[in-house]
Amino acid sequence: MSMATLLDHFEPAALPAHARAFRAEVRAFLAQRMPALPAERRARSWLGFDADFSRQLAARGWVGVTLPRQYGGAELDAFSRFVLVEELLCAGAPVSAHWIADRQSGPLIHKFGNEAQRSFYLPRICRSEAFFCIGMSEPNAGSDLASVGTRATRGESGGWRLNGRKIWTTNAQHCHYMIALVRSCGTPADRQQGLSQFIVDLSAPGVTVRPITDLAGDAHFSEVFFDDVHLEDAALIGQEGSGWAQVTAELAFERSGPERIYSSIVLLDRWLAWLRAQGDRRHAELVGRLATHLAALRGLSISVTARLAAGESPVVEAALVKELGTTFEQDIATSIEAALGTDPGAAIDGELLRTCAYVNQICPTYSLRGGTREILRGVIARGLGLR
Amino acid sequence: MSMATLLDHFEPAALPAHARAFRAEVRAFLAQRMPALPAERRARSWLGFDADFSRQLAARGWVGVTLPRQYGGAELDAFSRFVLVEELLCAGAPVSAHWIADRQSGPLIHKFGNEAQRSFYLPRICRSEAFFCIGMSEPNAGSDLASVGTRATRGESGGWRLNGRKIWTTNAQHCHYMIALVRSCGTPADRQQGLSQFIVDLSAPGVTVRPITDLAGDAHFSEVFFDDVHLEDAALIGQEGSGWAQVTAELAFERSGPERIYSSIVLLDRWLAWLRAQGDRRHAELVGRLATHLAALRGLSISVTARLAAGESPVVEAALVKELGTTFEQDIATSIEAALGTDPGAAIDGELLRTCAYVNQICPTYSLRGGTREILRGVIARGLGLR
Amino acid sequence: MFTDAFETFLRGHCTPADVRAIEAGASHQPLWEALSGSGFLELMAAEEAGGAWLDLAGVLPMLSALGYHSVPLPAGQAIALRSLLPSEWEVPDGLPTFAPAALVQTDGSLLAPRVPFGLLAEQVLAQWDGVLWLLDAQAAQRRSCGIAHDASADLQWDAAHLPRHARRVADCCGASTLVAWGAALHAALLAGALTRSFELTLQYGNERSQFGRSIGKFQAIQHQLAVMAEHVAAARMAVACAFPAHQRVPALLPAAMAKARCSEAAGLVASIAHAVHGAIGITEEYDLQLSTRRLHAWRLAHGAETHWHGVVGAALLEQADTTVADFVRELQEA
Amino acid sequence: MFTDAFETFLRGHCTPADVRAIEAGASHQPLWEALSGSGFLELMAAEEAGGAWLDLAGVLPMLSALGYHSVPLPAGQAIALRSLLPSEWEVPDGLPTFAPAALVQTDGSLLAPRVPFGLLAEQVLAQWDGVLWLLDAQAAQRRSCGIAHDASADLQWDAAHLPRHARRVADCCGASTLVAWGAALHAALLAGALTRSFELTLQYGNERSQFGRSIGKFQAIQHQLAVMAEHVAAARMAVACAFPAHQRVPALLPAAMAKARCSEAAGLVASIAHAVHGAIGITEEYDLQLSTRRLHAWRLAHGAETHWHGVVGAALLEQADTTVADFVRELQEA
Repeated sequence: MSMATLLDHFEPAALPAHARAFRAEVRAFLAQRMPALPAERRARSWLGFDADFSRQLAARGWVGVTLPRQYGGAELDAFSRFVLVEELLCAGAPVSAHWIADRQSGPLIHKFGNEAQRSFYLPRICRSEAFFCIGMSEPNAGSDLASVGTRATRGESGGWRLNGRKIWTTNAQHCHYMIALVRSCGTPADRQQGLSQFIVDLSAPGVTVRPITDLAGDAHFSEVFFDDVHLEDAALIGQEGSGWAQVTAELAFERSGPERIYSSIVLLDRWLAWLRAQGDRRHAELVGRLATHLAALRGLSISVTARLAAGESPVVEAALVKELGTTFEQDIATSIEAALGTDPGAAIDGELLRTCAYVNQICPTYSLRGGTREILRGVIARGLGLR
Repeated sequence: MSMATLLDHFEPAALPAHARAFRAEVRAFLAQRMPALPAERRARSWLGFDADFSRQLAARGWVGVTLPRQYGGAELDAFSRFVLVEELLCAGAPVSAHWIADRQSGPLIHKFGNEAQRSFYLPRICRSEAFFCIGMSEPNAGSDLASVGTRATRGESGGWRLNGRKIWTTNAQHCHYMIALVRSCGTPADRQQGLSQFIVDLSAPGVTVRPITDLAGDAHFSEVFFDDVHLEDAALIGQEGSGWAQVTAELAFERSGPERIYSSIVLLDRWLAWLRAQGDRRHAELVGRLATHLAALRGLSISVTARLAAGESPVVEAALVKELGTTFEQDIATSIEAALGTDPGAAIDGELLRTCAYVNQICPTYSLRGGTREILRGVIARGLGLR
Repeated sequence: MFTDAFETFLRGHCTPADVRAIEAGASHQPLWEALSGSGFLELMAAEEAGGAWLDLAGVLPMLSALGYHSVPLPAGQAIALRSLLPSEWEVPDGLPTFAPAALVQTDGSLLAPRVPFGLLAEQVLAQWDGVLWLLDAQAAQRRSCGIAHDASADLQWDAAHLPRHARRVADCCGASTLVAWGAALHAALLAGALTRSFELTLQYGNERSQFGRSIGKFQAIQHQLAVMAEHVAAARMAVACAFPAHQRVPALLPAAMAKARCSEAAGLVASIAHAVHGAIGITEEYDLQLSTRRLHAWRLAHGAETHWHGVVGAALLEQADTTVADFVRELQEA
Repeated sequence: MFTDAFETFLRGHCTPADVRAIEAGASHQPLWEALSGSGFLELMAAEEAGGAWLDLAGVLPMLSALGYHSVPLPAGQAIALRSLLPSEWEVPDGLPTFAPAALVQTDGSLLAPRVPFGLLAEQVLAQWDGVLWLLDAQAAQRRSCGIAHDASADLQWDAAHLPRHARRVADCCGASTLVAWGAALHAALLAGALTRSFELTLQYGNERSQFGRSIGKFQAIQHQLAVMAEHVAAARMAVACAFPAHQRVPALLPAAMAKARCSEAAGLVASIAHAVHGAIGITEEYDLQLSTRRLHAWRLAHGAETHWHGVVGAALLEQADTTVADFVRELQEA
């Protein structure tokens, strides 16, 4: 893709009428069902686990939104999905329980699974009865996903034995299943070769989940240990040895969503409310910069959404929006922290201060999940023909 | 050098009493001799050529400041040099004519030249009768100084023949001599091997200087062509084949000076005067940030000066100060440009606008001369033990 | 269709050599006459006046092309002028421009500070006291306020002569129409210059070798080009949002956002472009300077991001109970 | 001499495990008693009061060590307190802290917002109406305003009880003495935490392998570490300038610059530290968070760079005809 092509791919697009109309439905639902939470809890959004809320959303038909109706899915198009996600994230809804299943695991099973797997898992996902997590990262691997050491070996009487461990798994302690990328033949030196994906039942014997407490005192991440875990043949998802290609497709789903611009939005809105209550106009320039950045990002995000809706696979464009989007999300955090430090003598309400502190402490993760800054810039550079 | 060592090397230091007293002398000289120039001319400082001013400075004894008195030098210590340079740059004095000879060529000849070369060149430098330029860069080489293609070959009847060209030479059209890094044996593939330094008389037959006009309309840089230029044996400076080691030492002189923080200072002071005249206090935060950055940089710069005064060779420390310093110089330019754009309707005086435009257009060169950002960060990374 | 034809026109009539010649003092008349004769300046005029009644979305590619090709004449102002003059007016001859502001001085004179193309313009559209005026620039004192080929100038009209040289255009247009057009136009020009700067830099990164490989293979250069691409993409998107279909005059807040986003990108993109290029980039003979000089000048023209962010922020703070996402969405879906 | 001894003390009594335990709710009394018993808190006190009458330059390494070791108690305030109390006073028992501001409310109560260690402190030094007071913190209502182990709190004293719980310290000290000490102290703490964050990150960059080599071999990581080193060096230098020899109370402008420069570096250094570390850096069990949480909290404490830059800028603008270099030089040579 030449440079000119990449920039020209960001064509301005508008949300179609049905998606605009859908927004009112989502808002009506949230007005009724969204639990009353202080901003410092809503700021957890992505990481906020509330199985009950996820079940209510499922009952409304909005979990498994990309999946066909025959499996209980909503078959929403990309534009309506954009609206749903935008509203959930702007509200700070606790979506973590079903989030991965909805966005990654469900589509993956639908795309690469066999009919039995689809029939079993997809309806459960759409009812919020099956929560999923992702097993990609391993200790000491960082961004180098291909250096997988967790290993599935064929059992003598069929099935597989799984040994190893995965880390940075979101809320594994609350999930029913993990889709794990593991080595089914060869050694870590074989890199992308010989990898496969398995659906692991986290209640199986030999699985141990160790929640990892983070610097904000939460335990949203975890480490998962596999000690000779027995997997049926049916646990293999897709082709044996095709794990790398499948994961690449999965990450492309992951990187293209609008949530890559809204992670700090609860903090920003909470701060705006405070400024208005104080009648404080001194920060108008910063407010305007953040709103302006958001406007451009939202335009880019809808443009990527239009490509998805057209059946394309805008991997480079999505990486660009995510890189810019996480920069924006982190800019919100650090800029509002600075703004709150303008008046050491001001009495600022605790909810705003705690929200600001939380977002500032957790926001380094925004540029980790779904690919670090270095990885994404590498994707963009490749898209520009530089590597 | 471990990290702790590097940071601990920046010990706070104060200018000693004799250097503080020397400042009054420099100021008295400038009050009398500094030509009246508008800010947009003073902003050229480093690049401003005024042979007459340089001769007056030489008459006062302040050219060749590091050189021994026996050659006409001032033998100023590092602290007094710091004061002299700080005052010249803050005043925006047009120092280009003697600048390179004073800072690089003179010390190089003194360190690596033989007695005949010292006796011939150094007194002329100290009288501002011999202006020097540097021949390091070549077309298509960029930061890769070792890829030298200009070649000196031994003549049959003694001496050398010089062929090739050098580029980005400051004010070569006004200079008497160039100290050129050239290949005296081997090929460009030999890189650092086989390089030597020669003093080239720019009035010699076969030398052509082509001034290069820059984007601001000035012609401060030039390209110098050598077409079978005859060099005497005495033109070789230092050891044949030691050119790389000599140039490395020369660049270390070049990078450690306080001028690496003052290139935009004329613009900053001009803007402050404007703000005061307008009674405009809206930019106090930006003003304070720039003053605060300067204070820290000046402290670091004096700390490096103290190491130089103690006879050390603080190469990594100097690279760190230069990197931070050029960032500061460029930050001044872009921040003041933004500040002037705050009021599209304000009538702003033309001198300030032109100074701002000039500095913004030329400031990319601040992070080129003496090593690009990438080169300097590489030096720091090596100092940190990373490479 | 107009876009391709206009591109072809500019590649023929406004090469980098043409730009340099005009900037160096050669007559701009041949280029201006070619532009006028081409009909492109009439694109926003009514069809009965020989125009195409283009809307903002239709005209945006032409305005950005002016920035991309560093056109050294106020063709953008001429195009936009057609959307501002009453349809019954005959468009005046000569180079027009827009005054970012017009201030009545204590002596009754009128000062228009930092007018783009102020040294060349023959007509100046300006707004004060809620009225849009067309002023004869040739009756004004002009004071250059740029360097090296920047034609911007302060213009001042004596109180005594002002009435003869100012023609009342309209009260009808909104209080911020000219202000919004000035911002939107320069955002569109910036989008073109940003794109051109990026293209030159990417090409240079791919073609230039150092230390035995193309510099585009170095991670630090790749990262700088990636960041540049991000900011150019964001700036272009902000501009597109200020030039919607079915509208012929930009709205204030989208124009404010566009100018702010492009002005912010301008400083960053100019800085990366020059850092990647090294010394060659600051020479007169290499084309990058044609674009980056304009990035700096246009960042300032009609207000930098510092100004426009404040306008946007004040508007958002005024709207009680509006979230930032709703604020942005309502502008984009308006 | 004190510095090495204090380092040894902290390595023995305030390990990362000790910090975590106190933050998790274990009693801080053993550590506080060890600190009190060690004599280090008396370093600035007069020799006749058992102190060493240390000047600012002498005490700076100790204050930075508190930041480096993430000491979870107001030992820095306790050390500084000795330079502020009249020599005839007996230093009160218990944990002291400094109020960044004290505001008399309309109901006559006194509010001290966002007091560092406000949840733990027993004595609060505060200034209002030009007078320095020592307040009994145990008589105040305390409202936590931090998250996850941050002990800062809003403190409020009822009007009725205030007179009984406030002891007048002095009118004699300059109007900005406490303000300057609060800024300078937190700058010194930040310098320590910045250094520690940088050390951990550099070590991680050298030890951690990815894609078959240590991540410190990647150009992008090297550049981030170089930038980090630059900002830590600048921040430390700014702090050193605020702690000169032969002075026992910081001057306002050098303290302002130190706090501003460190606060600005804090955001950047925390961000790079976490970017280089990846996910491990945000875990509770890895030590980086002990430092970066404090970078954020101390960036805000007693005013962020946004506040202090404004103070410095206003002072410079007030001085007619003073160049920025002279302004800086006069502060540094004062």
